[in-house]
Amino acid sequence: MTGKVILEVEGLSVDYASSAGTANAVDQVSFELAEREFLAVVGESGCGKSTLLFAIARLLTPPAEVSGGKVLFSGQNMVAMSDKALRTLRWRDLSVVMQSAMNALNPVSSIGAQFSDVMRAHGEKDQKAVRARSEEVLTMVGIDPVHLASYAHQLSGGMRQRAMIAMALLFSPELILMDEPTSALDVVAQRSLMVQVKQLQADLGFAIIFVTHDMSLVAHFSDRVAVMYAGQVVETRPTRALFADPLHPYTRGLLDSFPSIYGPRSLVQGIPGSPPDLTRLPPGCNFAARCPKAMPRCATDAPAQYLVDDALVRCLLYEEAAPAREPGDRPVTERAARD
Amino acid sequence: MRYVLRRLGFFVATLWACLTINFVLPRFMPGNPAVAMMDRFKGRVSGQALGALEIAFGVNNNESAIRQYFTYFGNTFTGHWGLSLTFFPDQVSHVVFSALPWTIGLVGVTTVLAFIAGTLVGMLSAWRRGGLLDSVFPPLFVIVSAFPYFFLALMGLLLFNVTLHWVPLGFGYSNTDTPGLDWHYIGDVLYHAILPATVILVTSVGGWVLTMRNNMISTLSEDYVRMARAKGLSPARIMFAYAGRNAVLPNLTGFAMSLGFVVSGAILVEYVFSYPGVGYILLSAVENEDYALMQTLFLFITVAVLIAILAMDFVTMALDPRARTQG
Amino acid sequence: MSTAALPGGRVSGAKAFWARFRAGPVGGLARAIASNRKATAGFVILAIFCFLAAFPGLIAHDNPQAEIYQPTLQPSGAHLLGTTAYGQDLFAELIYSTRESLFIAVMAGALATVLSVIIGVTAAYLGGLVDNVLSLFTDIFLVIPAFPLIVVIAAYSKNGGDPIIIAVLVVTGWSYGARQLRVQALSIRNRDFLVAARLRGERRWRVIVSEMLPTMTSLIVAIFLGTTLYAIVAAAGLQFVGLGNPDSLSWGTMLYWAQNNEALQAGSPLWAIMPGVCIAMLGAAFALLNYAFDEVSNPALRPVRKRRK
Amino acid sequence: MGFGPEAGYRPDAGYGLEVATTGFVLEARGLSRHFRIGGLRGHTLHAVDDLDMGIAGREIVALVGESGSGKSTVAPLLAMVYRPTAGEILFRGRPVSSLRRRRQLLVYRGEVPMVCQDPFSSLNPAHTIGYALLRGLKLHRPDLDRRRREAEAERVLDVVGLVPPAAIMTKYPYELSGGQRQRVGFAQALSYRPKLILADEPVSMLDVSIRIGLLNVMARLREEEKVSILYITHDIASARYVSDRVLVMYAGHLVEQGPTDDVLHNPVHPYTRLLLSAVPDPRAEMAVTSADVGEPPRVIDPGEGCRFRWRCPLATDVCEKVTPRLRPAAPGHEAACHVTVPGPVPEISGAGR
Repeated sequence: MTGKVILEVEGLSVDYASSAGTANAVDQVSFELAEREFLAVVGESGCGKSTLLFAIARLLTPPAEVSGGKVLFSGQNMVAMSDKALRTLRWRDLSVVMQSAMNALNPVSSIGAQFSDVMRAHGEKDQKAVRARSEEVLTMVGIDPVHLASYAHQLSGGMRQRAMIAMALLFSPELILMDEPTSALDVVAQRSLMVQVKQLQADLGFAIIFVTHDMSLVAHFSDRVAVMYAGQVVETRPTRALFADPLHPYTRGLLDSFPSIYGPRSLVQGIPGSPPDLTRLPPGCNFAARCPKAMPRCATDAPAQYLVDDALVRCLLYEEAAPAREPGDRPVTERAARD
Repeated sequence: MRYVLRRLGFFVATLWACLTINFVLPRFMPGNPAVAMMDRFKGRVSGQALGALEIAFGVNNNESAIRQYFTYFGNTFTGHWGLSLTFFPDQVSHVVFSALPWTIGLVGVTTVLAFIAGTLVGMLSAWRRGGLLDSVFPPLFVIVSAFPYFFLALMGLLLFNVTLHWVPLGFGYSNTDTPGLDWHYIGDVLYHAILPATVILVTSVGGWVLTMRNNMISTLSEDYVRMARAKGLSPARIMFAYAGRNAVLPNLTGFAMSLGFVVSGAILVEYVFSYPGVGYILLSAVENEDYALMQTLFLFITVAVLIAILAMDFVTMALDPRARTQG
Repeated sequence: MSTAALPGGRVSGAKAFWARFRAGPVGGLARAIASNRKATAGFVILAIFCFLAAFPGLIAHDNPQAEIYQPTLQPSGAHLLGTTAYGQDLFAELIYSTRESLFIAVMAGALATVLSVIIGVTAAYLGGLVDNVLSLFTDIFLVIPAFPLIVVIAAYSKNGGDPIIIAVLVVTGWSYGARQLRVQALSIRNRDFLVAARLRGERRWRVIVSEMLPTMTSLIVAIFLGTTLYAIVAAAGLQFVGLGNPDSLSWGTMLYWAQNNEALQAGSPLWAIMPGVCIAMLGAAFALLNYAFDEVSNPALRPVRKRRK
Repeated sequence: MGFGPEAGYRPDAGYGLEVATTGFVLEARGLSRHFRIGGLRGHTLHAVDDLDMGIAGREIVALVGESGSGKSTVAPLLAMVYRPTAGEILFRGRPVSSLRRRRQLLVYRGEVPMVCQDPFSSLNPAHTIGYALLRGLKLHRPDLDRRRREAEAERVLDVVGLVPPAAIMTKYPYELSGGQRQRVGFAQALSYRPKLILADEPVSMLDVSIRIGLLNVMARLREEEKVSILYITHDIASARYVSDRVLVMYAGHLVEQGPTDDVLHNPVHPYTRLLLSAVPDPRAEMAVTSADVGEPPRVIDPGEGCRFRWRCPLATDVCEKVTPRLRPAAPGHEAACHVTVPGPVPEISGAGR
């Protein structure tokens, strides 16, 4: 993490009230993000990665609710901000790209209308300037500006995703949150979109939090990776190191589950069993039941995050390493007391 | 473009079906009511009008059913709808055209008001889930919209007329008045229309609130509403331009489709208030077995609904580009 | 709500039956009614009316149609609701009328629902030309205003009594349900489990009956409730304007005689109010049940309790 | 030798059929399927064109392609859900078009069952898992009485790793995870004692760690139950993990086929090369990427010529005129390309078919 820290997430937790009890979808997640950094948040379905992303952007809808923690962005705690204050900051400094542009674009108004919508909402009244900027960002992502007049259902899958990225660039924000923007695309279109996003980041200098379930996709594009399991971040590490030598057993299991095209064809086990029910989390480590290296203690003691050279690992195997102070003031083991 | 053709096709098909029902019913119902009615006309009507009626009911003339069918079509489209028994010797067309403005005024205006009010209340109650609007109104409307129209009409009469004397017993205007475009007469008409209009409004608005609320709740969970919030748009803009506009679309076709239901209710309200609209005339035509008038009124009510549906289709086309482009 | 993990090996008969019943579609419906306040209220009202329809004698001891009392008496100990202009005991007539009003509505509702299922599901399953013809037919009947059509048909078949009313209500009542069923059947039709059933070798009718219909039970019930509600109101309306059988024992007919005798103005308002209230309550019962079903099938509609922060 | 019914349906007698001369269990010859789309003007969408392929016994063949390549139309075609527009399907050397009567179709569908893609819509939510299994056994294994049918149902559930089978039988689909539901799909197919299972993207909607479990089940079916599988997928890495041979489809055409590692390690057709360069592989260095943006293939009234020519860096004017045929590039390894496959290039005038 080289540059100035622009985002600090401390002990962020999100609860889902459901008929089967309150599910702890995101549990005490903490990390920092530098400017121009590409952080990938990886995990399988139900691990809380998208909930974390929308919690940071304050876009959760009931029954999901932020139940604790702070999100410090450009000097303000977004969790505590009033809606009014938040509105001036939205899209100007922090914008969002979603998984399926088909649902994320308003089906009844044209692409151009949705661009001018947001620019007018942020005080840009002059129609000519709005049109010029809209055409500029569309050309940046390789779409013919004539499509400002077309509707979402008239564009191809790849073009819709690019239009959404263009919209996110309107005010060239400091940070763009991306929720699996390429998972609906075929592999060739996916690769070309990732290359373009990386190129735009180099040119415009915004930071990215990129949520995906496909670990191999971010291998070549991200600076750092945070692996999530059952609502907790289990390992955070620079990408090259994480792929070369994964520390947490779940990360290792996940990496092994990706068969490779090259190299010998060996039998892979994947990870037996299935993720725990978030309304009835086990006392100890959430991964204990499926972990090949589980020790008896794992079933009772909840692991904290331990600093092991450049990685933060939430696993008792690395307990002898110094327990990392959570950036917030609360001691790490507070969660154990709360259960 | 194909969307327009399809809707026009539907308009024609329904009109044709309605005409066919009108043509077929009197002939095949048990006891052949058409013949019975004709005998009552025999003594009191001239040859030419009698001829038109005979064709309309295919009574004792030798043409084949198919020819009668087409002559009936011819007559319907050229305005020869025969004589009315109830308002003898008035032409049916005269009776209908004098009753139509009353119904359009009462039912038409109230239904549009109910639709607009219902959609707005539905939108607001979905927007502020759990608020006063959302927890009180829906169950209340569920029960009120289950009440029969005429029951509310009776209760309204009982409360506001019999006990409170605020509102006249019924009819379109007090008989001391002479119809004309002066303010006094118009005031009187409105004064008479208050209670019937309120009854129709109260019973039909519930339906719109519930359907709009359901649509709005599902639209609010869509990604593009979350995107609109992420873009920092004002709550009002999000509620109207993003959530509202998408939620109202299914309601538009729903509105047109259920107009038939609202008109049915209004007929009974007119009956209770003896309000001189199409509904009341239809019921009195039924009592006097005046089949010529009855058929034409039934035709007119259906045509009115069809025109409303066509209008709604064009409104939907204007609001929903997918209907425009995909065709 | 998921049943506790069942013990391994053969599961004992009764417990297995209950577990499957509770988890199955029918069990789901029963559980839905019990858990939802609106549904329970609707269910209780309906139960009361069913009881009255089944055993009117237990509540009202007079002969409903005997014109043996003083006309237009005010409510008193002997006559809880007073008497009609013809000297009939209002309370007895009201209770005894439950049976016929309920019978007409439920019969019309059930038959119309059966028609809706047949037309709606066949149109969706067969598709192509059949679908176009049937859905055009459905839309036409949906658009033609039901009541004027009823009035015209009823007029031609001058007071033919209940069977005619039920037939008329069925003919005009099936289209809304057919349209809804067709939409849901279409969404199910290209689901994989139907293709799998065909590939398994099931015959076409068996696919519809044993694969498609079980997944549509909650909608079919909702449509039955909605159509019955429509039938209650329409039947009462018909009888109220005198197109039903004038001497039949039903709330609509009571209203007809009340209206004819200017009951409201002539000082015995209960004669008109009470049957109206009964019709409204029966209608409300079905409406509440129907509304609760919407919430069961679409959890997003459930009332949101503000979390006290 | 009649097919099934004339000789009387004796399930255990194995029909006394000799395996067809070509050694393929199922074979497609010139198989095409077109769909009419568009209103009045009427266009035809060429989903599958001139597909020649075969699947031998105890073999897993992977059919790989992007969306719009026609790969998802092949399974329903082979399962006789759709009727082919042209060409033939041969099962054990005999054309399936000759199967007319219900009993004959039943036998075919027992031997070539299909497993569907979406775990959330492949099981009827209103029935228990046991219901569909027992119904299938009742139709395809009439020789088994009720008790033996339940025993067989529990056996196949056990083979695909759903334990305890008795408990699974009484559960409803909403009580199972996505991975478990797909395993029920394979169990259902297995209960008919199939020769070949058509698996149409069986794992694409599952999480990666659970996906591997399913692929291992497919490998075990091939080893222990001696069943061939046509594995249709867009995920090349999973195709390599489990298949013996791989077929690559683009815009309705079969553009390359051969033993898995031959095709993946020295791809011949330009599209296969593009596809392999775009596959994200954490262990390998990032290949130099082409400027290809990945737009959907043009399959509506495509006409003659190679359908990859608009995106192909090596396209020549021959490619625009003549549709390339599959020609051998190495032993057992074929590709349909005029440029990259050595050998005589058809004259432009010589019309392709």
